[in-house]
Amino acid sequence: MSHHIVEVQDLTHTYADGTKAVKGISFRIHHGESVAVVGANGAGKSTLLLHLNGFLTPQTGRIRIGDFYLTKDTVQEIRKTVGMIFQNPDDQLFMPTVYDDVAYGPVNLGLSPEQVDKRVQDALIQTDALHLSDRPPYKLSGGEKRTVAIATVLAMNPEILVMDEPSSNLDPKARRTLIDLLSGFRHTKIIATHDLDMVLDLCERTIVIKDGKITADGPTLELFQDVELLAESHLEKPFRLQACPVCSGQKLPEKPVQMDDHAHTHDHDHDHHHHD
Amino acid sequence: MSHHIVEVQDLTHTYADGTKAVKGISFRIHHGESVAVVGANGAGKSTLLLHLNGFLTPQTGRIRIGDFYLTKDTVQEIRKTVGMIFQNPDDQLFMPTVYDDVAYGPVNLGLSPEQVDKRVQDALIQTDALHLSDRPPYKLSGGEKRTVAIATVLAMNPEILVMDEPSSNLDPKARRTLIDLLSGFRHTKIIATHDLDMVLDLCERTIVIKDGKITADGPTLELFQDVELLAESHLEKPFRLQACPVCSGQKLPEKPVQMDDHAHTHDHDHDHHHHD
Amino acid sequence: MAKIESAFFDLSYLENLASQSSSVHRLDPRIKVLLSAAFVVCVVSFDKYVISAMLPFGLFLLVVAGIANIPIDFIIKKLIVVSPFAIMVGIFNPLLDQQIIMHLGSVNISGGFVSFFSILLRFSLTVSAMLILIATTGFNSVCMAMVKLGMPKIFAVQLLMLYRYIFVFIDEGMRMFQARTLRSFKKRSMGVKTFSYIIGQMLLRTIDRAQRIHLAMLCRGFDGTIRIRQTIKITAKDVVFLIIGLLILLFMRKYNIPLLLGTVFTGIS
Amino acid sequence: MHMADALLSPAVGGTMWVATASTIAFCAKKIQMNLDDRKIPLMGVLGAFIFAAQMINFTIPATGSSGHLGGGMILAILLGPYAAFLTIASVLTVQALFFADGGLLALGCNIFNLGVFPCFIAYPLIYKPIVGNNPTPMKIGIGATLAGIVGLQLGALGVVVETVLSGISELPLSSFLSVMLPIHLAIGLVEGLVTTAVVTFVWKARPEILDISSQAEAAGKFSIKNVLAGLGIAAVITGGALSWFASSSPDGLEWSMFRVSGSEELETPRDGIHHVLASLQEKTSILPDYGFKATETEETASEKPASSWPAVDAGTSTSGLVGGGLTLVLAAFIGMLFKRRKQER
Ligand SMILES: Nc1ncnc2c1ncn2[C@@H]1O[C@H](COP(=O)(O)OP(=O)(O)OP(=O)(O)O)[C@@H](O)[C@H]1O
Ligand SMILES: Nc1ncnc2c1ncn2[C@@H]1O[C@H](COP(=O)(O)OP(=O)(O)OP(=O)(O)O)[C@@H](O)[C@H]1O
Ligand SMILES: [Mg+2]
Ligand SMILES: [Mg+2]
Repeated sequence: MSHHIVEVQDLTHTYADGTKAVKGISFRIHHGESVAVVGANGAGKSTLLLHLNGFLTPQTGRIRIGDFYLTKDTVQEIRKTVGMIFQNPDDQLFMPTVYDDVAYGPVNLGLSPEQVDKRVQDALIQTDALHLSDRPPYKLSGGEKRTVAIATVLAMNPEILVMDEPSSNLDPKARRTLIDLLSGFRHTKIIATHDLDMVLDLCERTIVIKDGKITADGPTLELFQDVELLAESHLEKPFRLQACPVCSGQKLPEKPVQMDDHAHTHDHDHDHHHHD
Repeated sequence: MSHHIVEVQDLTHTYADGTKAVKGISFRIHHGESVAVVGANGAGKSTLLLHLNGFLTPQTGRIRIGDFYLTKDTVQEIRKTVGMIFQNPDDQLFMPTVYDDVAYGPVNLGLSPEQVDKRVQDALIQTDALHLSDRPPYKLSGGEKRTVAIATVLAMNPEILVMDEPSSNLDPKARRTLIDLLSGFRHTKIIATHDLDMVLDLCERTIVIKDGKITADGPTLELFQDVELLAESHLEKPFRLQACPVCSGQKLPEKPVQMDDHAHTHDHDHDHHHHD
Repeated sequence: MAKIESAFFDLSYLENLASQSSSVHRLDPRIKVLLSAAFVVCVVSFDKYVISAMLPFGLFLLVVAGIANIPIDFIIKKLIVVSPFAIMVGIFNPLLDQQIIMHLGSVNISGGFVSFFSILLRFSLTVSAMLILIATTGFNSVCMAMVKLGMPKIFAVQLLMLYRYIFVFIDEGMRMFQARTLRSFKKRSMGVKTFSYIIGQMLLRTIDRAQRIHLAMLCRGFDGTIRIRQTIKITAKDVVFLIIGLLILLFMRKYNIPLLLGTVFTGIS
Repeated sequence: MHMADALLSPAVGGTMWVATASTIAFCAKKIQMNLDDRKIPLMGVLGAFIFAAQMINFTIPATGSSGHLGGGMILAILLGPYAAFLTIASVLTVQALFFADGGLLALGCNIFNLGVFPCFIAYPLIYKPIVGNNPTPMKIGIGATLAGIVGLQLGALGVVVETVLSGISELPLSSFLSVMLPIHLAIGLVEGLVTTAVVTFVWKARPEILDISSQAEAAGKFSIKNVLAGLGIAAVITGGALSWFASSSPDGLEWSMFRVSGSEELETPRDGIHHVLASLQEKTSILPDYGFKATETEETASEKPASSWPAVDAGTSTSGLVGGGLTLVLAAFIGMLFKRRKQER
């Protein structure tokens, strides 16, 4: 068995208006791997991800998910295998209550009411969101919405999780909760993000995309030491590596403010700070 | 002269549905200070900021901006002093072209066409966005939109800049550009954000809000060392102050891949990772 | 879905065409709006059995499109996609009006057929005129022109705002639609219930957004009126063009040029 | 249900333009007078919202075919009639310009048919009285459904009357009506159901939103209400009478032909036909071939003498054909010329 390999071969995608968003991308991701897709705004990350669950079909090249090549006939099957989490949970939660929302997918799978209920309970317990069951999604906080969005996807028992910028708009604690949640999953994970510190925590492998092409694909830590590569892809070292005197080997951020400088800070005048 | 002091005294705000979002907040910010407002999702940051330009009027307590207390009569004047930058630039750019958008404020100030033009040019030059003049806002990239949003505010010559999560949704390079841009301004800056690394770069003073109340107000670096305070406010140390995951030997992602383990990594097989 | 995407495509494609620069693009937008209106009125004022006299109008469009560098195939494609109503209604003319009014060799052609073709032709002409107007002028300029021609300002603001946010909303709608599709498998279309939840959700977000935009406007001195910068200036050249254009249109309306041509050519009078 | 330039006479199109333009001017003045300046961005954004919402299809209950939202009634409920009318007008304008829905001259008709009826008749005379100031899901349901049906019936009536008056199409009033009205009864019902569902959703989630709009409503009292009421009632009665008359005397062929094409229109107010056309396009035929076949047989079957039509004799038609052919050749030539020029660049 091929263990839910994700394989992309020579994929290209040109939007109707002629924008070449993906220009020949190939990679292969194995079962249980956790892979980050990083790159500048507009590099083509989201476009690439939309192919993985068959929302876009390959114009050239092909995609294999597990044992199937992605075609019109297999797309339904593949969508059950691949769970997608959107950047904005508001796009994903549309039912009147959290319970209904999580149940929506299983119901459409044609499961019996008992099975649906079990799936929903399991997903909500797994994400620690059972207490939200009866709340309407639009009244949840940002972090809660994200958690529920993940539960809606988990309820479908996917083998592969695809996420588009999952950590954006979260406060640090909610973000940490998300990271802990994700690192507990055994699924294959593919994460497009700008949050390189999260990549450091979650993904051992990183694919860098620039202008619709892969410019690097390798172990996260290695790539993140390559300052030149990062710069040309509109990226920066993860902050924790920037600050580390060992890893950065370079000057600290422009304005290393001294601790003792601050006793009087909120008395009044700060003209001595930050004047160009 | 009071140098555009921002003073908030005992402010409370309860929304129509009974949510107590701000429960008695007081602080005083001096001319040229750069202050971060941080706290969990739903802590009340945005609600607080909405008072500073008079979009919400104090239910109890009062607000002084420069020489005026904020009232119905002074609100027009105060809005000229306080420039607000929104989290989502799409909410802020509503005119057909960038030029029109930046000109919108000055035109409303009743300036002559020449003065308006000068203001627009200056603001666009200051933000390095002159080349975008004739573009429609919906064709700009995320970072460009943000830059133009700042230009629209600068064109009003505000003394005080108020920003709600300005760095969200930006790629690392665009975020860095934003930070550089902001650190060049001499305005008083008040920034609500979850991006504590940006706070480290931009703000010497930080106000921590929890459940509508201030739980701490002091020099940024000092507060950011207080792990307990941060934790109870749903925050974390800025990443750069967190120990480097590589050097500290602290747990890396589930599978701490060794550097030298990687010579062959992107050839093909990754099966040795993550098989439960 | 295909529909959302194609709408997005049409909008941005026409927008791109409008950002070109040709002598047609550079004309004052008012001139183009007026000429387009005159064009449409001329075409629809033909009698219902007229075909040949309308052909020069097509020629006129072709020339304009050519000068303005507007691809004809795009326009033809659009024509085919949007023609249903005209065809639906026109298609009954051949059934209902079987009066033979023309003989082509041994084939008799009924009035209904002629008027059906006439409907198709006027449909193609008026729709193409519209597309060429927008593709050479751009939406914002058309709005400005309409303001100058007397459209209430508040309606212009409405149009400009609408146009500004269409792009944002198509994007948002597309994403919600995708999210639903991914969890619904074989069911192609969604039921009224789910639909109304999705739309209701979008509507809530829309209203919140409107509040934020209002705030942004207030921050920049909005006091209920929107002042639109008016950059368009009419030149003598524009006026000359307008007059010539109108004269050409009137001439084509008055004289059946192909008939004259044919008469000269065949010698039959 | 969009009117198209091709079916309009200048007189009808022009009249409707004047009617529509004056309604726009009237509404603009009304809004500016008692301006709630929150409404300006709200109108713009809601217009964009309706635009996007119209592109998402749903399954029509019990048919399996799909439809989409019109949205007029939702706008009226959220914005009140004046602002809603301007918003609908703006949506239709953009659709006319970019998607060639209708056309320039027909824009007047379309805005009138889809804007005036829902905003100034269905909403104030049906929805408002039923729902009143304390909405319940029940009242919203009845009000929105009835209002949806009446609005669309009147709109359909408008299309029929405008088409028939223009005289370009040969369709007799009776058969046109007997198809358009029942179809739009169904569409109106669905529109009403969807409107109900959406409005109830919003009302449950954020009741204050509907409050705000009903307050704003109370502030701007209806001055032309009575006039419009009279107009509306007259229109309803006429429509009812006409459709009764129409359905009592259907004549064979037309009737069945219409049923065929009519059910197609029912399936999807617009997309179904788009779809048919798209597939036809693949066959590289501009004209639907079933139409050709049907009419060709018809024609050979009925060899009527060419008599009464004036001014068309064989000679002129030959000259016309030749001239037309020459014009087409010229057109092709010009087309090629521009193409060459483009390639050379
Ligand atoms: N529907 C569309 N039609 C046309 N062009 C599109 C469409 N969607 C995206 N694009 C373009 O395709 C390119 C890639 O877009 P994509 O959304 O994949 O980038 P991304 O890497 O996800 O960026 P971000 O980090 O901002 O999310 C961009 O240039 C974008 O403008
Ligand atoms: N219009 C509103 N009506 C009712 N409650 C509201 C409204 N806006 C915000 N709230 C509530 O007020 C509280 C404070 O919200 P606020 O937006 O100020 O938080 P915040 O600190 O900006 O959070 P975030 O980090 O998520 O932006 C929250 O509980 C929120 O749910
Ligand atoms: Mg993306
Ligand atoms: Mg906030």
